[in-house]
Amino acid sequence: MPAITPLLIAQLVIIVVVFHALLLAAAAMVWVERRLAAALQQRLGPIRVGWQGLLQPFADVIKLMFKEELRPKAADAILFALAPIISAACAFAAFAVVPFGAKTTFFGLLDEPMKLQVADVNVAVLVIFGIASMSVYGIVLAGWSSNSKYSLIGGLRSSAQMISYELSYGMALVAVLILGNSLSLTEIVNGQAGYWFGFIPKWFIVLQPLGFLIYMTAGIAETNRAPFDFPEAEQELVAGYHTEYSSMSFAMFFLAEYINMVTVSAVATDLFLGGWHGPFLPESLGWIWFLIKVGALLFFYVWMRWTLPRYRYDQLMAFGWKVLLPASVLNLLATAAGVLYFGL
Amino acid sequence: MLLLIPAFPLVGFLLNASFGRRVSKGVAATIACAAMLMSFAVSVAAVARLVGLPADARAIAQTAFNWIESDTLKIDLTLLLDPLSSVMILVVTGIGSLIHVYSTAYMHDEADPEYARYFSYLNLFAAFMLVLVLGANFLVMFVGWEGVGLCSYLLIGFWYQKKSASDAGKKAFIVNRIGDWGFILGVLLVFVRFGTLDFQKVAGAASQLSPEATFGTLSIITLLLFIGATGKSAQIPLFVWLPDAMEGPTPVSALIHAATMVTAGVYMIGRNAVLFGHAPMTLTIVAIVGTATALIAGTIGLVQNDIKKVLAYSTVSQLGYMFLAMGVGAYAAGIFHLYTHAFFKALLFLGSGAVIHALSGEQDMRKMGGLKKDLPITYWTFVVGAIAIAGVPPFAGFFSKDEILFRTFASGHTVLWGVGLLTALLTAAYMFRLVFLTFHGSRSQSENHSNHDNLLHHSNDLNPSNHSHLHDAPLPMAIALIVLAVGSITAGWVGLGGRFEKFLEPSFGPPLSESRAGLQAGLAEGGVETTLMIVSVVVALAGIGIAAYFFLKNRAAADRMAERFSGVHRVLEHKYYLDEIYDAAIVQPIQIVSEDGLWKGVDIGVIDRTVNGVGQAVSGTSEVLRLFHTGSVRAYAASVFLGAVLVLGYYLWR
Amino acid sequence: MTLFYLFAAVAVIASLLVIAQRNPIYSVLLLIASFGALSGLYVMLDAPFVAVTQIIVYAGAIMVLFLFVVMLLHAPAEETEHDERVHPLRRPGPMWFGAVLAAALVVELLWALTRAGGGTGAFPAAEVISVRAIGQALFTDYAFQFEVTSILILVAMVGAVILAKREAAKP
Amino acid sequence: MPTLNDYLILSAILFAIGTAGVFVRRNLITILLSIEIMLNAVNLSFVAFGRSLGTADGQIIVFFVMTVAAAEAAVGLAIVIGLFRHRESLNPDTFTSLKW
Repeated sequence: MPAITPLLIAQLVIIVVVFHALLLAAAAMVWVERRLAAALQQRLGPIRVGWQGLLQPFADVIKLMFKEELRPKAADAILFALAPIISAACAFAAFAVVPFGAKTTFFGLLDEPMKLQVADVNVAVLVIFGIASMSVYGIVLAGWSSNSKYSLIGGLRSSAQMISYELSYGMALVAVLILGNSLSLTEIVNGQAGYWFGFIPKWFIVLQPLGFLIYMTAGIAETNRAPFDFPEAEQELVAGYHTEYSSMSFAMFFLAEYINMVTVSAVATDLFLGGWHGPFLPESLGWIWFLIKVGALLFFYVWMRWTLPRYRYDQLMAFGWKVLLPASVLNLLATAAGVLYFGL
Repeated sequence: MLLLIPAFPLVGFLLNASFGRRVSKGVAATIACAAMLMSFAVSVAAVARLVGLPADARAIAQTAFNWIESDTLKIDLTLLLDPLSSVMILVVTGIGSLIHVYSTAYMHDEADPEYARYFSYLNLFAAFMLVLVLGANFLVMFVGWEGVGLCSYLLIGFWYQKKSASDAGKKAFIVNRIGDWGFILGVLLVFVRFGTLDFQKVAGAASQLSPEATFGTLSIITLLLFIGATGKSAQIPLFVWLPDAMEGPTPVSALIHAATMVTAGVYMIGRNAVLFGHAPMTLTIVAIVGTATALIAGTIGLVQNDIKKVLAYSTVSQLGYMFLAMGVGAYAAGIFHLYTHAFFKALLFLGSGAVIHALSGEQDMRKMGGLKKDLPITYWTFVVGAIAIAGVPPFAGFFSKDEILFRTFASGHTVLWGVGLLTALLTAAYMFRLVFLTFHGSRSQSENHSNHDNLLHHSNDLNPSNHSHLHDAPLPMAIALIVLAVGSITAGWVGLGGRFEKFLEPSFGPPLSESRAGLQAGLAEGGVETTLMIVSVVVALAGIGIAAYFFLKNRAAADRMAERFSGVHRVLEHKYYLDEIYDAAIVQPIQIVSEDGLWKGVDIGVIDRTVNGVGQAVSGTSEVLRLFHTGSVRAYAASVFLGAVLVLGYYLWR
Repeated sequence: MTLFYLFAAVAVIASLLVIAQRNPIYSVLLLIASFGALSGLYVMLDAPFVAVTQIIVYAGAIMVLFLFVVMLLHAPAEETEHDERVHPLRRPGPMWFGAVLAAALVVELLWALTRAGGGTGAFPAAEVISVRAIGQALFTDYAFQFEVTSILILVAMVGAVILAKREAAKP
Repeated sequence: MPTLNDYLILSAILFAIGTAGVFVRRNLITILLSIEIMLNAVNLSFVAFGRSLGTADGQIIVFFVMTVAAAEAAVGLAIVIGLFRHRESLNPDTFTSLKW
């Protein structure tokens, strides 16, 4: 057994904090989503529970917890139970490798600085990618095990969609990897420190505007959010793959969706928006910048959902394969050529 | 730069072959002619650069890429421009261009796709011919060699709907194959003997050897190569295809079967002059074959009635001259004759083409006559060509032919010289017979023959016996005729004072026999050269005179002559029965052996029975084995796996 | 060591269950578990890139394909009823012979390992082979093979599309 | 620490499980899965050997194996779909004729 050191304790603290922060973030997002939707639709939204309705998410959670756990008779019991767990677990696991701040000693509490990150993996980007590909199973199995037509179609659609957009997602990532010259997210973030001409931050979004667009589009599709929310297209599929789910199982899918949004935004921040680098704040407080950027991206997410109508399914697939994928390949080639010939 | 020369016609071919059927005639013709003219321009520029070099360094080589590399066999696709090939490319592109221009008018009655097909073939031919003459090694040359054979086949059989044309094409192809067989064997033997196929290296290696006194390897090599040359250049015994090749369009006859392709054999011998120079026995054979061909073809030409056939035999005869020159070691003289011959023979063919065109396809001279008035341009240019080929100074043919005869005499082959002189007489005679029969006299005396069979398939539009439709050569044809006529007069002048020979000398390696200057010095004091010159001029004039007597003044005398020597006449008319002899001696036996022996005996009796027997044996065995084949994939996999386990087990247990 | 046995046990048990299942959908899921365990073993072998690729390619792509097909074909359970009517070589009995052979193969391989000796020591210490090194080798020494595999993939893709495409309704 | 032999033994066992699966199961999809098990067993020994020899070659071969496995799965499953459409069955013993 390794000795218990301050570093180990700090690491455990970070794990606990991140876990709960994600739970909280999901809760907060529920509130933000509802209030923002209301604002966009010129109504008020939830304001009764707590100040400005801030406690509404908790009320929802309590309600869900006490609801009866329903399971269709013809459903496959094991898989039906397993599916939401896979979804939620993958969502949490992906965030594990995302760094959210510079090395810090916590104001001198530690002897040597440590990274603000649950696990520093040298192939972090690939891990995120791998976990993203695993989260397909949660949805597919939920759809299949429910033994319901709506669920099955929702599950199949969603997995087809996720597999299709995973390619563009990966290509956009690779372009950044080339620029960052590393597979480690920390190093990629550190590669974005400093300024060009003293005022343009060296964020990769400047070099990769197309890559960022592709990443965000694919990211929205990966998280099954509007305008790509086919798995749960209410008008046609009731609620898609989680039609048959209720109570906490349903809550876990819900949780997974919001945490995935946070993860996609956090990764986008690390890859394209310079992570925790920003003006005015010292390096040790960089995580504040990180939170601001992630928040902005999450706002964008919600904004998109309530602004754009849903695509048709064939349009979605055609867009993924015929527009996004070629664009991402071109972006990758252009990036590679740029690095090769101009040493960007 | 050298690559461009064959590249232009090739591009022209590709364009016309791909899109020709969809564009108008004008476009197709423009593409083809432009390709040739550009190729000509580049050739001129390249030759100008070559001439600018010092005399002993006149060679430009360009390697396109490494073509074949296998152990010691290394072959690059290299083009070589030296004095010899420079003469050839100028002839090919220059005369080729003129003939392209001529063809635009001559072929104008063809349908659009046919027209484009014609020009694409013509371009392809030019490209291959240029590859042939520019190739720096045997294999590249062979590509061109085979390619021109292919184009020749395609163009002879251009009117493939006509059985005689497609038959003639096949005949040319097959006879050429026999020659090519010799050529390939020769090339292989060259590789075995010298380990390389590069002309310059082979020549370098050969020049280290001393000339073979007996019939050795070099003699075999050169003899095999010469067999190739006899096929391509229509020499005894393989000349039978050339007269039949006249089934093709006349410009094709002019370009391929008079000016360029058929001279490839001569060129090839010139290219390998060092090799041949070291095999005196082969050279003697070459000289004898050439002389014999010249004489035989000349005699046949004397009695033919088809205007193009006369010219065809004349070509064979002149090619015989060239081989005679090669055989006596007068390479430069041979190439010189090749060069002048290209002008006047192309001119004669194009002139005959103009006549045929004017008469809408008539080729029988007995049905012509008196065309002088109606076709003045054709007539005068034709006469220039006839004088040139007859060898009257200062026309081109005189210089080259006289040179050959002089060199033959000087090398001591008096008999050959005598025969050559006789042939010169025949040449002058049959050429002017042609002129007088076609252009002089009157048509009325042959009018009663006019139940002619139309030889060209498109000849139904005009009645050839109707004078009112006679028209002289249209502008493109006239241009070509006039340019060639000027060439036929002046082309020989470049040889004055041995300049041509000196220019070509580097290509033939160190001279084995005495140089011309030496010969001149040796023979000059006796005035031999002047005497010989006078003799040949007299002979030429005599030939013209004979023709004038029989066919201009007293045509009845000609018929009487034919009657008196009816036996000889019939033999000549039937071309010494060569086709019949070949048919009886080669074609029929092969057919009989193939049909009764190989087909009914070997194929049905042996092969078919073996195959059927094997099949029955297999199906019998299968009846038993099939029981093991359950069709179950897993059972198969199990047996494979069992095998793997057993093999592994065996090795472990051992 | 314990970690190795944990992963090894997961891999072996999951694989055994894969072939013991009658319902292919469970087979697929168990195989994914087995792949996960193998991925862990790859990490232990200092091959993190292979480990992640194993997850992305095998678990994330190939197995999804299997899952899709299983769902598409409505995963019929194995049929056994016509065993009695078939050729003797195709009955289940002879098939168990294959399983016996598999056992024989394991014995043989173990025998070979003991005979060969060596391989008993710990692995020599070595740097983790970086993704960069793998990429460099892949695109230089193995460039030809890489191109060939890409053509293979292309061919397979076209082939799969053509094979799986429904024939157009005949008029 | 586990030794090379440990990995090789594990690989051998997995390979045998895969082969047994091919023979024992009567479902084309499971048979394909068994083949994947065999491929993975081989992959494991490649990586173990690569680690033992300290070269990247073992891992690179694994990539090629994965690529081929992907191609095999795609084509194999397409064939399975085609067969199923024909016979409404996934039992390999149903498909014993070359044409029907």
